[in-house]
Amino acid sequence: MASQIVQHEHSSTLKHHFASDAQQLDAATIGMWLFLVTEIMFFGGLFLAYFAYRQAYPAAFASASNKTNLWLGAANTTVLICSSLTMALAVHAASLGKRTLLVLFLILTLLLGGAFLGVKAYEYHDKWVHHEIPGAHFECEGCEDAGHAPLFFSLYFGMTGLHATHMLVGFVLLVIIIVQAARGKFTAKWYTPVEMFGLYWHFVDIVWIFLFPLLYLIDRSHTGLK
Amino acid sequence: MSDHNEQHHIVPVPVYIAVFLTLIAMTWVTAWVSTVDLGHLNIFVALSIAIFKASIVILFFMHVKYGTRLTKMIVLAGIYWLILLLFIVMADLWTRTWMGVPGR
Amino acid sequence: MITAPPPEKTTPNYLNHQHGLKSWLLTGDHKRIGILYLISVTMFFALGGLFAALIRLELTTPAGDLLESNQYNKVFTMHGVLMVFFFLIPSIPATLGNFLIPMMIGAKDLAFPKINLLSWYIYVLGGIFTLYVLLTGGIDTGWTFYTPFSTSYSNGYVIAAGLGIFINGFSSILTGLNFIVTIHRMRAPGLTWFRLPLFVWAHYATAAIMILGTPVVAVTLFLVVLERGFHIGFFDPAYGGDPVLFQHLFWFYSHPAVYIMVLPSMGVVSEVISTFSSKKPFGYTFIAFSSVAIAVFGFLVWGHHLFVAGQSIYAGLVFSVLSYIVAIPSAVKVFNWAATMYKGQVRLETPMLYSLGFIGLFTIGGLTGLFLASFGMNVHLTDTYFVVAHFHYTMVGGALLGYLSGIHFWWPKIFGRMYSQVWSKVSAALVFVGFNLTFFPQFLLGYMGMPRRYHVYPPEFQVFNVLSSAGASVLALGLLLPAIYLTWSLKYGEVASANPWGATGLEWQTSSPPIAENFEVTPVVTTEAYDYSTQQEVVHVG
Amino acid sequence: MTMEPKSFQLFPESASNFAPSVDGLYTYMVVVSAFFSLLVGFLIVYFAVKYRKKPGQGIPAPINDHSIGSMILEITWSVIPLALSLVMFAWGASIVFHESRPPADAINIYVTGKRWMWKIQHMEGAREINELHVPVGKNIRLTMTSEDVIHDFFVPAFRTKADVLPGRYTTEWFQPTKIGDYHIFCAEYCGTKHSGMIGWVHVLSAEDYDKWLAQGSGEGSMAEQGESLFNQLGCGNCHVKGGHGRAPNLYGAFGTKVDLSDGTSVRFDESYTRESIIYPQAKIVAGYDRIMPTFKGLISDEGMLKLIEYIKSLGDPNGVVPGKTLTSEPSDIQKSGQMAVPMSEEKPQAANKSTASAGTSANAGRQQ
Repeated sequence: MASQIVQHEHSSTLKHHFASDAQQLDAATIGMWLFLVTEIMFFGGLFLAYFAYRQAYPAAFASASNKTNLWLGAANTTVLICSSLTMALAVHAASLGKRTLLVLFLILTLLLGGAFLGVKAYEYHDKWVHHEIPGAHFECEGCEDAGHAPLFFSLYFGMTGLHATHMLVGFVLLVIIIVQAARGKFTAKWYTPVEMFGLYWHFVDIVWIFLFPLLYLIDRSHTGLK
Repeated sequence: MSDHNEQHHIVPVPVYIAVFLTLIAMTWVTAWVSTVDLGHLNIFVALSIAIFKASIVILFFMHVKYGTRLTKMIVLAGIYWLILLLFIVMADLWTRTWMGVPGR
Repeated sequence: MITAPPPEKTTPNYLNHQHGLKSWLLTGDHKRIGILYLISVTMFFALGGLFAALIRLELTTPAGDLLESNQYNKVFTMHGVLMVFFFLIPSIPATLGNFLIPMMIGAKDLAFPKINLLSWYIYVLGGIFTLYVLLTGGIDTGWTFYTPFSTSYSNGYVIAAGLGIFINGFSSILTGLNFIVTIHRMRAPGLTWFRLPLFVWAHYATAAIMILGTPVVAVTLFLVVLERGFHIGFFDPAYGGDPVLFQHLFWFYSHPAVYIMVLPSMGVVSEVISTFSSKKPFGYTFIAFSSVAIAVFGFLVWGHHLFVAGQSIYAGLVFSVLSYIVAIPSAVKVFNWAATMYKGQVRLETPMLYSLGFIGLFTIGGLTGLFLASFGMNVHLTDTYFVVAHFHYTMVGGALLGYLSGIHFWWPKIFGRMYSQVWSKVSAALVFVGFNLTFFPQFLLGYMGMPRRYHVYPPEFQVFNVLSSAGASVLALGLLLPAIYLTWSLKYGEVASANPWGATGLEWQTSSPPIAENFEVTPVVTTEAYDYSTQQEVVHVG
Repeated sequence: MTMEPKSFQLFPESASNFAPSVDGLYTYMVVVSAFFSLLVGFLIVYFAVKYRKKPGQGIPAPINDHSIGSMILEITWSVIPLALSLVMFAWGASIVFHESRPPADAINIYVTGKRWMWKIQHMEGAREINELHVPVGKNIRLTMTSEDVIHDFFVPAFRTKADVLPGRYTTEWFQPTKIGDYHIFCAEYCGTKHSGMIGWVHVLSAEDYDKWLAQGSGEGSMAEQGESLFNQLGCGNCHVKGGHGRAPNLYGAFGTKVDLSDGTSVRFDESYTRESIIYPQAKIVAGYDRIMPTFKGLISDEGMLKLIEYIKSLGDPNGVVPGKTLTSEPSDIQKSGQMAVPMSEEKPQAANKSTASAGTSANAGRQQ
C-alpha cells in the first residue's frame, strides 16, 4: 500500500518495554490465548450445568429441545461459519497488506455476524411469544416432564445469551477495527489487532459449534427435520 | 527466551476454503444424524462432530497448527482443565446412587 | 503509555519523575500501579479488620448482646467477602508481584501496561459495588453464597455483591494473564527458567490458578445473580436444580483460590529466608516445582469442602486422598526452608521474623488441614470453629504474615526509606502472639462442636471465645503498629541504600526507589539465582 | 434446658458408637501434628540461634554452597509425611464407610429442617420439635430433608453430621451409647436465626423410651397417617394392589429396581418416590403412560415423608438392604391403555395446609 510506513528495527508500533516486534507480537498472541482459556472456563461452568441436568432429566431436555427451530439453528451455524471464513480471509488479506480486501472481508464478517444476531433475536422473540421463558408465565406445550423443562430453557437462554453477548462485544470491536483498517492503520508488518480479534471471533464460533448440537439436536429422531 | 522469528505463517487461501467447506458439510451432517435414532450414541456422534469442527477451526483458522509450542500448550491446558471440571463433577453425579443410601 | 521524560539531574525515580494525580491515575508503570493496589488493598483490609473486631467483640459473651442476629450475619459476611476477594487474593500478587516481577526478570514493565492499569480500575469498580452493598444494608449469605439461600431466601443485596465479586474476578484474571505473558516473554537475556527467583515461580503458579479458576466462580456468581434477579432456575430445587452443583462450581475456584493467597507468600518467604541466611535456598528446584505442583494438584481437591454436602461418598474418598497428595509439596517447602537456614548466617531482621512466623503458623495450618482432608474426621469437624481456625492459620498466619514479611522486606526498595527496626520487631512479636491466642483456642472449640457462623452459643464455649477475643485485641494492636511506623518512615525514615539486606535478585541492583524504566540498561544474567558470592555494594542498616 | 453445661472441657461428650473411633483418629492426628509442629519449630529456633549473626556486623561473607540440596532428604521428607497421611486417609475412609451404611435393623426417624427449627417424626406417630428422643444402644437412622435452604444436622457428642437439603433426602445414622442430653446444632449457615436452630437429643433407657413413645401423638403411626393422605389424594384409584390399575403397583415395590420406559432403571427409594409425586413424568415406569398429574405444592415435606413411610409399609420390605435390589415382579404389572386421570376433584385440604415454601420443595434427586 502506498501509505505504508517503512519499518525499521524500532517501528512506530513497538512499545517502549519490548525489545522487538517479534517479542511484542508473541506476547500479544500468548495473552490472547490465555484470555481465550479463561473464556473456555467461563463457558465451562454453563456446560457443566447443562450436562448435569441433561443427565438427570433426559425426557425434559429432549422434548424441550424439540421446541427449538432446527432449520434456524442450522442456518445460523452456517452463517457463523461463513463469518469465520471471512474473518480468516481478512487476517490473510491483512498479512499481505491488502487494505481494500481487508476492509471488505471485515465488513462481510460484520454483516454475517449481524445476520446471526438477527436470527437469534427472531428465535428469542418466538420463545417469548410461546411463553417458553422460565418464570411465572412459563409454559411448555406438549413437553414431557414439563416440570423440569425450565432448567433447559434457563440454560438455553443462559448459554445463547452469553454467546450473543460475546457476539455483541465482537460487533463493537469489529466496527472499531474496520474504521482503523479503512484509515490504513494496519500494515503487512503490523496488524496485531486484526489477528487478535480474529482469534476472538473464531472462539465465539467454536462455542456455537458446541451449542448447536447440545441445544438444538437432542432426540430429533421422533420429530424429524422440521 | 524463545527467539521466535517466523512471525507469521501465511496460510494459503485454499486451506481456508477446504476447512470452511468441511465445516459446512459437518454442520448439515450433524443436523441430519440427529434425526436418526441411534439411542445413546446420538449425543456421542453430535459431540464428536462438534469436537472435530472445533479442532479444525483451532488448528487452521486460529493458526495453532503453525503456532509456537507455548500456544499449543496453553490451548491444551484450557481444554484439559475444562475436561477436569466436567468429568470430576459428573463422576460425583454418576456415583451418587451407588451406595443405595440417600445422600451418600 | 507514559513516555518517560529525559532524565533529570536530581536522582529521578519512578515516584518523582512525574507529578500530579493524573500521572498516577493514568500511569502504565507497573510500580505505580503496584502502589495504587497497595493503597486500595490496605483500605479494604482495614475495613475487613473492623468487621473482624466486631465479630470478636460480639462473641465474648454467649448471648447476642452487641448485635442483632441479622447484623451479625452481615458482619461476618462482609468480613469474609472483603478479606477474601478484596484483600487476600490481590494482596501480594497485585502489590508486590506487580512491583517486583518485571524488576526481578530484568524487564521494563509487564507485557501489557494498559491492561495492568485496567485491572486496577476493575478492582476499584468491584470494590465500589461491594461498598454500595455495605452502605445500603449489607448482605447475609456468608462469603460462600450457597444456594438456595442466596438465590431465594437472603434478605441482603445479593445481586450487587455478586456483581461486585464477578467484576473483581476480571481484575484477578487480567493480572494473572499479564504475569504469565511477562514471565514467558520478557525475561532478560541469560535469565533462564531455573535462574528465576522463587518469588517469580510462585507467582507463575498463582497466575495459572487465577486464569483457570477465576472464570468459573465468575460465571457461577453470575448465574446466582440471574437466578435471584429473574427467578429462572439454575440451582433452584423448585425446578429440580441441584444446590450441590453450585457448591462444586464455587469450590472449583475457591479451593484453588487459597493457593492464590498462600503461594505468593511462599514466594516471599523463599526470598526472605535465603537473603537473611545469606545462602542459596536449599532444594531450589524442589521449591520451584512444588509451587507448580500445588497449583496443578490444588485443582483436584475442591470436593473436600463437600464431604457432608450430599456428594457421593466415592467422589468424596477420591477428593480425600488427593487432598493428602497436595499436602506433600507444602511439606517439602517447609522442610527446605528450615534446611536453608542450616549452616547459614542467620540475621533476625523484621522480614525474617515475619517469615519464620509464617513457617510456624503455616505448618500448623497445613497440619490441621490434614484433619479436614480425612473424610471420617471431616464429618465431625466441618462447619465448626476447627475449620475457622484452620483457614485463619493458613490465610492470616500464612498469607498475611507472608505479605507483611514482603512489605517489610521490599519497603526500602519501593519507597527508598527504612522503617524503625525496634517497632517493627515489636509488631512482629505482637502479631505472632496475638494470632496464636486468637485462633488456637478455636481449634479446641471446633472439636468440642461449636459450629461456625453462630451468633449466640451455649455457655460452655465461652472460655475459649474470651481467650480468642483477648488474642484478637493483641493482634489488632500488632497490625496497627506497621500502619503507623511505615507511614512515618515515608517522610522521616532513614534513606535506604540500593541493597540494604544484602540480597541477590535483580531488583536490588537498581536504585532505591527504582528509576521509571527500572534499569539504566537491560541487565544480562550470567549467574545462577541466589549467588551470594557476587554480592557487592552492601550497606547494613539496623 | 435439661443439661448442666460444663464450664470447661476439651472433648465433647462421647455418646455414640462413632465417638471412640473418631476420637482415636483425632488423637493419632494430634500426635502426628504435634510432632511435626514441634520438629519444625525446634529446627527453626535452633538454627536461628545457632547460626545467628549479630546485627551490626554487616552482611556476612558468602559461604560455601555445601548444602544447597539433597535428593535423599527431599525423598525422605516427602515419603514419610505421605505415608503418615495415607494412614489418616485410610482410617478416615473406614470410619466414613461405617457411617454411610445404616444397619438394616435401625429405627427410622424422619427429620425436616425448616428455618429455624428441626421437625422430627417418629414412625410410631410421635412428633417433636427441636428435640429428639432415642433409646440407648439401638441403631437410629435419620432420613432428612429441608423445606427451604440447606441445613445440617450435627450432634457433636455423636461425632456425626450431614447436610439437610431441600428437594432431596440425606441419611445419617448412629447408635447412642450413653444416656444423657446432647446438643443438636444446625451446622450449615441458614440465615438470620441459624444459631437458634439448635435442640437436644435425649438418649433414654429402653424402658424410658418405651414410656415416652407410649405417650404417642394420637394421630396414629406415620404409615397410618400416610395411608389416609394416600386415600385423600386419590392415589389408590390408579395405584391398585396387584397392579390392575393404570399405574404401577406399589405393594412390595419399595427398595426394588424399577425398569423405566427409556430403557434405564432406577431404585425405588425415598428420592424416587418424591420425584415421582412432584414430577410424575420425569421417570415413567416401563409399560405405563404419562397420565399422572403433578402433586407439586399439594403435599408438605412432612406429608411426603408420611407417604413414603406408607409406601414402605406396603408389602414386606424384609431383607431389603439398601443398595441391594430385589427383583420386581413383572406379573404384577399390567399394561394400561386407559387415558383419563381419575383425580378426585377436591384437592385435599389436609395435605395442602402448608405454606408458601411448598413451592420450593422439589426433587433434585438424581437417579440415572
